[in-house]
Amino acid sequence: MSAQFLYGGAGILLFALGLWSLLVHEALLRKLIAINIAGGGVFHVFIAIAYRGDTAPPDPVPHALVLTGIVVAVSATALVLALHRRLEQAEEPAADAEVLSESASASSAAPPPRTPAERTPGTPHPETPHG
Amino acid sequence: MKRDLALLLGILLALLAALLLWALHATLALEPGPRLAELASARLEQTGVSNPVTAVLLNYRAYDTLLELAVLLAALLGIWSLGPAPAGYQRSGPALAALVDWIVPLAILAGGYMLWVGGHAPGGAFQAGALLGAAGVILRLSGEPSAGLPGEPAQRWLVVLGAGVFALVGGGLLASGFGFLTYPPGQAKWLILLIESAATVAIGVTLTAAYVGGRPGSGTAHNGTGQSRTVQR
Amino acid sequence: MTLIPWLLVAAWVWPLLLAWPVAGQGGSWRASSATDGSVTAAVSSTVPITVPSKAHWRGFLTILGPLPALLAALLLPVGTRLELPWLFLGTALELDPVGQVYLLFTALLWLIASVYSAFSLRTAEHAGRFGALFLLAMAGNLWLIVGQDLFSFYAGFAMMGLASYGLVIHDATPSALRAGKVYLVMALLGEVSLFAALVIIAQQTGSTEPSPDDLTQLTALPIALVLFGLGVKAGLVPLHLWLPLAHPAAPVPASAVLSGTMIKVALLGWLRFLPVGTQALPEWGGLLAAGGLLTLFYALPVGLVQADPKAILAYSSVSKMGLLMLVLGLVLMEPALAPVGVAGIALYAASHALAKGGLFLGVGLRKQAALQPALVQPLVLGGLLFLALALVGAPFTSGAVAKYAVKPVIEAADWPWVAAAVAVSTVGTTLLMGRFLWVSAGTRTHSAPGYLWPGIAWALLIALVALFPFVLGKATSWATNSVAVPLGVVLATLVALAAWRNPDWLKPLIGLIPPGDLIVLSRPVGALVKAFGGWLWRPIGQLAARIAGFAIDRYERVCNEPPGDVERGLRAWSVAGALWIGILALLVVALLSGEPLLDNGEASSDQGGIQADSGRQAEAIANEESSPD
Amino acid sequence: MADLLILPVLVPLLGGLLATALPVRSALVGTLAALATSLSGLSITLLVWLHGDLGTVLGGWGVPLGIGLSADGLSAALLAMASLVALAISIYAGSYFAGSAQARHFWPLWLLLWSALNGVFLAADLFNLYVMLELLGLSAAALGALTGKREAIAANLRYLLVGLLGSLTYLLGVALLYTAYGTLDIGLLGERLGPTPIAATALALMVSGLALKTALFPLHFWLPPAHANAPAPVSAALSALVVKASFYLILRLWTELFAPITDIGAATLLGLLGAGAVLWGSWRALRAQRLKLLAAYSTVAQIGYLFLFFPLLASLPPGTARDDLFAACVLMALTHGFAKAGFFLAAGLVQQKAGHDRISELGGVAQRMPATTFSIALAGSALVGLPPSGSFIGKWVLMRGAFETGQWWWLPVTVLGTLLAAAYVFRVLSRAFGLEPTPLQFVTNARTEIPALLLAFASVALLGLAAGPVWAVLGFGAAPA
Repeated sequence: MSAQFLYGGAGILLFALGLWSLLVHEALLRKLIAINIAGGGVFHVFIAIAYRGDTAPPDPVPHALVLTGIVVAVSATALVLALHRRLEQAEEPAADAEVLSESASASSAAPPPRTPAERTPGTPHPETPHG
Repeated sequence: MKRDLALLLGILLALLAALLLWALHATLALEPGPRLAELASARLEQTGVSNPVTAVLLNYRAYDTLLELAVLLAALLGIWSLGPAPAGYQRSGPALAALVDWIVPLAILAGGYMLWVGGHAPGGAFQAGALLGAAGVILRLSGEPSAGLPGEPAQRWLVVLGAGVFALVGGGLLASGFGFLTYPPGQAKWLILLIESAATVAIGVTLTAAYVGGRPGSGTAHNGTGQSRTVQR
Repeated sequence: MTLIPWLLVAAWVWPLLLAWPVAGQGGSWRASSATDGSVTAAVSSTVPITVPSKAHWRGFLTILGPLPALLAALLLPVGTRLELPWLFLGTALELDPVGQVYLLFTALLWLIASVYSAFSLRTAEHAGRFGALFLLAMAGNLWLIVGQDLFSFYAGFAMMGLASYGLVIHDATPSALRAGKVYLVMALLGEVSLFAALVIIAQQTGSTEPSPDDLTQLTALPIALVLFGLGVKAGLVPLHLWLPLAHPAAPVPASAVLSGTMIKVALLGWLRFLPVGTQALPEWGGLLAAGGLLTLFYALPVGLVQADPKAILAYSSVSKMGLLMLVLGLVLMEPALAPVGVAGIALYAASHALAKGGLFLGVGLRKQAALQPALVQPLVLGGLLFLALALVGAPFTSGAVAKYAVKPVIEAADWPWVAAAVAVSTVGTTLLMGRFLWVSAGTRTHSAPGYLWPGIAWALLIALVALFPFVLGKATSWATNSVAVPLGVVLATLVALAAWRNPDWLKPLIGLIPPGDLIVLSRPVGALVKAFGGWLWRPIGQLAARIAGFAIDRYERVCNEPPGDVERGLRAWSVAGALWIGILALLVVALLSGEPLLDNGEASSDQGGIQADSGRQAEAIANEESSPD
Repeated sequence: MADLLILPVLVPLLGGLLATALPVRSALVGTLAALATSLSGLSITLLVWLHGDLGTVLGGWGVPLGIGLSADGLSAALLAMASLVALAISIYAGSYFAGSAQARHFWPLWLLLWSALNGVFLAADLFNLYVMLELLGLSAAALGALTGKREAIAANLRYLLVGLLGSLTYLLGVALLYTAYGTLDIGLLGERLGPTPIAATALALMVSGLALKTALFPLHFWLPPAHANAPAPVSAALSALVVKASFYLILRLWTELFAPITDIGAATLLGLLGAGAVLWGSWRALRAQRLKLLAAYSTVAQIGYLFLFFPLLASLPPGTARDDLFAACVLMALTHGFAKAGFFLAAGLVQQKAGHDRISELGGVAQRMPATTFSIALAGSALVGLPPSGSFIGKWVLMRGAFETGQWWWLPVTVLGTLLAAAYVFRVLSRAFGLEPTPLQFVTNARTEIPALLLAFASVALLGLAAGPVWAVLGFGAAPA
């Protein structure tokens, strides 16, 4: 019981910490990591409740739910990263996100994607080239 | 100011965490009610697999797993819709190349093992697919622009393979009177293996393609100027 | 035979159906789709698009619009009823006695106005749009008369009111657009308060088709809302502001129905939704009567100084509505008068609708009918003179009969001076009509082709007005107003003679008060009040500014954003997050502290959904048992 | 028969997979799949109407182990709305994206979104709902960013993160419930659930997470930019359908599963937020410079109306009056679905033909597109709540309920919201009247104009004139007198 509560409680603390970081920090990658931490916290809780004492085998259902949840989290993370990279590629800063671009019939004004080498230094990115 | 807000948020979240901890504590202190665990292990014999987690994933709650494959696909489609993939990386040096030549087949082999072992021990399609995806990532990092993926048409078929086989098996069972994803007695093992194999390939390809990060096809390996961009009418 | 009651449906559905083909007439809407219709089709600018010969016939469909309603009014016996349980949440159509009178004069006036509009507007731009909106307003007007329930009344009322907005601004002149704006704002205010009133009536009486006895349960709020909501439509001073602006701004046939039939529905609504004849409402009745008197006398002098004949007619409508409100108010004070009063109001409304509609159409004819043969314009003026006499209620006219019908109510009033006041108002109305004829006689005509049939229809209307006293009135009623009207005529003649002798005599008065009186006068008054208030309330204003400044400053400090855009502040993650967690916390607190609404036992009988779930449960368990073993 | 419940999820899923695999034929595959999906959804509605509630458990394992699907009146009503609206959007999109490279990205994602939408309406399992919500959120965000413009991407990135946060919070609530009650099935849970602190905490977590996804004021911050910057068919789907999915879930959880623990205080909190949404959303819509932004803020306001029903539902005992309120709430949600989809589709046409959607410069455009202008007028009158639209009846019952329960303070909110709505709709419409010289060009495009027109017409005439069937599908005997 107490070990179970410690593990699940740690999950709840992770959830709260992730939430705090998500809401307070501006940088998108920090937000993304934060939301993954919060998600990890929720998965912790699921793992904790699968425990049914030292003798009985654990409940497989929460385990399966966590597996499903992880895949969902991975998918969402991938999409957020792709959107983020696309946003970085767009040159001009938006004065206001509410302002629609002038013409729907004109072709997209997105500039060609920058090569990785042009990326501003210091921005963490999963595809930072090596070698 | 910003710091005040952060502090306020911190206090609010601390209160929330305290509340949740109390709720969790109170819940755990309760007499554990009837759980699914007993039922799941009681029926394990009939599921066609002996690993309870795999039984939940591919038999009891197979519908969730099917949709999860759809989620993965939706993410990839979203990535593809954002434009062509960026250029790859420069070729790796000879030492790394040699290492890659070892690691990638090993990862694929390990993936195959993971898939097979999932039937009775921890493992399964997702773990296997993740290993395949890792092999693709390593290939891409070592300078292979396509990350070992085939051309666009084949790639498109491969990424829908998992959910496709899954849904077709489900629909076929529905059409033959068993009900959606209700495996007929005795057939479950093979059907699950079929679905898992297809899912493994699809997950591996999807993860790799998501890592490549853009639409496949002609535009993969150059600087991105002459590609067809998304054009709205 | 069973088909006959369906005339009540056809009365308002038929104009709705016609709106579709009529909308397609005119060059502007259809000229292009002749090509493949894929993307665009340009009509060369050299082709005059105002003469779309092919689509002509559609314009004449408007004339067919009011026919079923007219048939229903003439053929159906009073009390014919048709239930439509599937419409809205249950609707009933019925022809009650007052409704029959209303349906008759409404359909007649719409018919004649349709003839006028079909012939006069067919080559104008946007004739299709005008025709469709005209039919929509017609459908709404007829629907609210035959519909007996709150839904039908409100639906018809809103459809009529909003379609009329399009009619008012049809000419798209700056003054029409301004009139339209005033009209729209006031009409929407009226409609929303009427809606609230009807909802409360439904709630308090427990019925969407309340009988007069049900209505005795009403509290003050719905009565006040009904009086306000319909008061806007009726032109109750000071809610009349839109009326003298909108009626002259609209094209002639639209003015005719606006002034003739549409403002009368307010009285119908009051008769239906106030406890007329079942409960004495001395305060509300007194209020309405006083408002009616104010309206009656306020509009006369303001109307006298107008320069536009249509504005004069609009003020005359306001004044006449004041008289009807006075009568209704007296009936509300003394329920015993209800049978006489209600019939009198219906008769008076009919008489005024036909006469006023005829006058508006006559103004149009005066402006546009042919100059040749030479007899035409004098005939038009003669017709106007006759209609004006009918409007003031000269002996042997429809107005006299109508006046006679409401007389018992006025004479029985607790206030003995009311009768005298009404007589004075009759003199005033006579003067107003004299002024109208004077202005009409001086109108410059711009002859246009195509006014033969409108003229014939107008002549028919005059014939109907002329027959009115002899068909509907007793011989004793013919001589009503035999003192007041001649007195007014004499006075008017004296004024006219004086003005003729010395044309500059009255000049300073004309145009002294612009149409829309209060709304125009309110501007300098508003500026004055503002200046005075600014001086008086400066210290308070400073305090308020300081508080606001402090709040903005705090806000700015919290959100680190410019103060202008709250929305942008909300969009910051930390602000939104704090709000979200705050809401979450409040929810938890509320749920934990609150008394659960239902204990478990009751909850399962809650709503059916849970039962459904347990039904599903049973099925699921059965499923489980049959699962492969 | 209940086995067929899977079809509205399965058919678009298969269609989406096929459209992914065959990018060149995606429009054809997509249109055919849309037709089939629509048919399957409508047939489920028909079955529920004729035979009552349907339920099945997938996998043949029975309820606690397997995942249940169920369709009661509420599901059926929303399923029917989604089927019709999404079909119209599909037909419109076929023409809107024709010849564009976006088509091959649109169709698979759109079909996956539709599959998730139907899945939410039919699911009877709390965790399955989480997966469905994620599929819905991911595909919606990807579709919203389809234009590739910076504003669209920024807005949808935020939308995606907000959606993730919302569903994560929801999932934590599910975890608490599973800990306490050991099942994920809504039906079983309903039998076991009692007024315990754990259930209250779980409800608060789930509802606040879903409220974030529903854009309930003041959590609507992500909606206007995301909905206003998406391609027109996507805007229509997001505003008309996607937001309704999470609202549907709140309604179901609040009034069914958690009925034993909800109380008037918490319901009043939701009502107050709804009132804020009505006033603030309408006000912002009135101030909006662009047509699509106006429509997006109007969605915020219309969502607010739906939450005004909660305190009224909470203070009425089970009975006809409460049924009427519930049905009126659903009717308003359905009407908004049709009207807003029609409005966005028409606005998209205006934007496409005019090259912009600045309201102040729309005069000539509106004249040149009579059918589209008419669609905007019809949809607008449904948004205002003019008779005979469905929201007219909705507001009628809402206001009557406010009086019946003595909570008269919702009345001025409704009245003020209606006036503001009339103001913003007429602000657009007054541009259509004769200010400009008669234009020389007329734009007609039946394939895109007719879906918008039909949707707008349905919101006004179909749902308002014949509201009775909504009551019948929901299983309430008769419409209110």
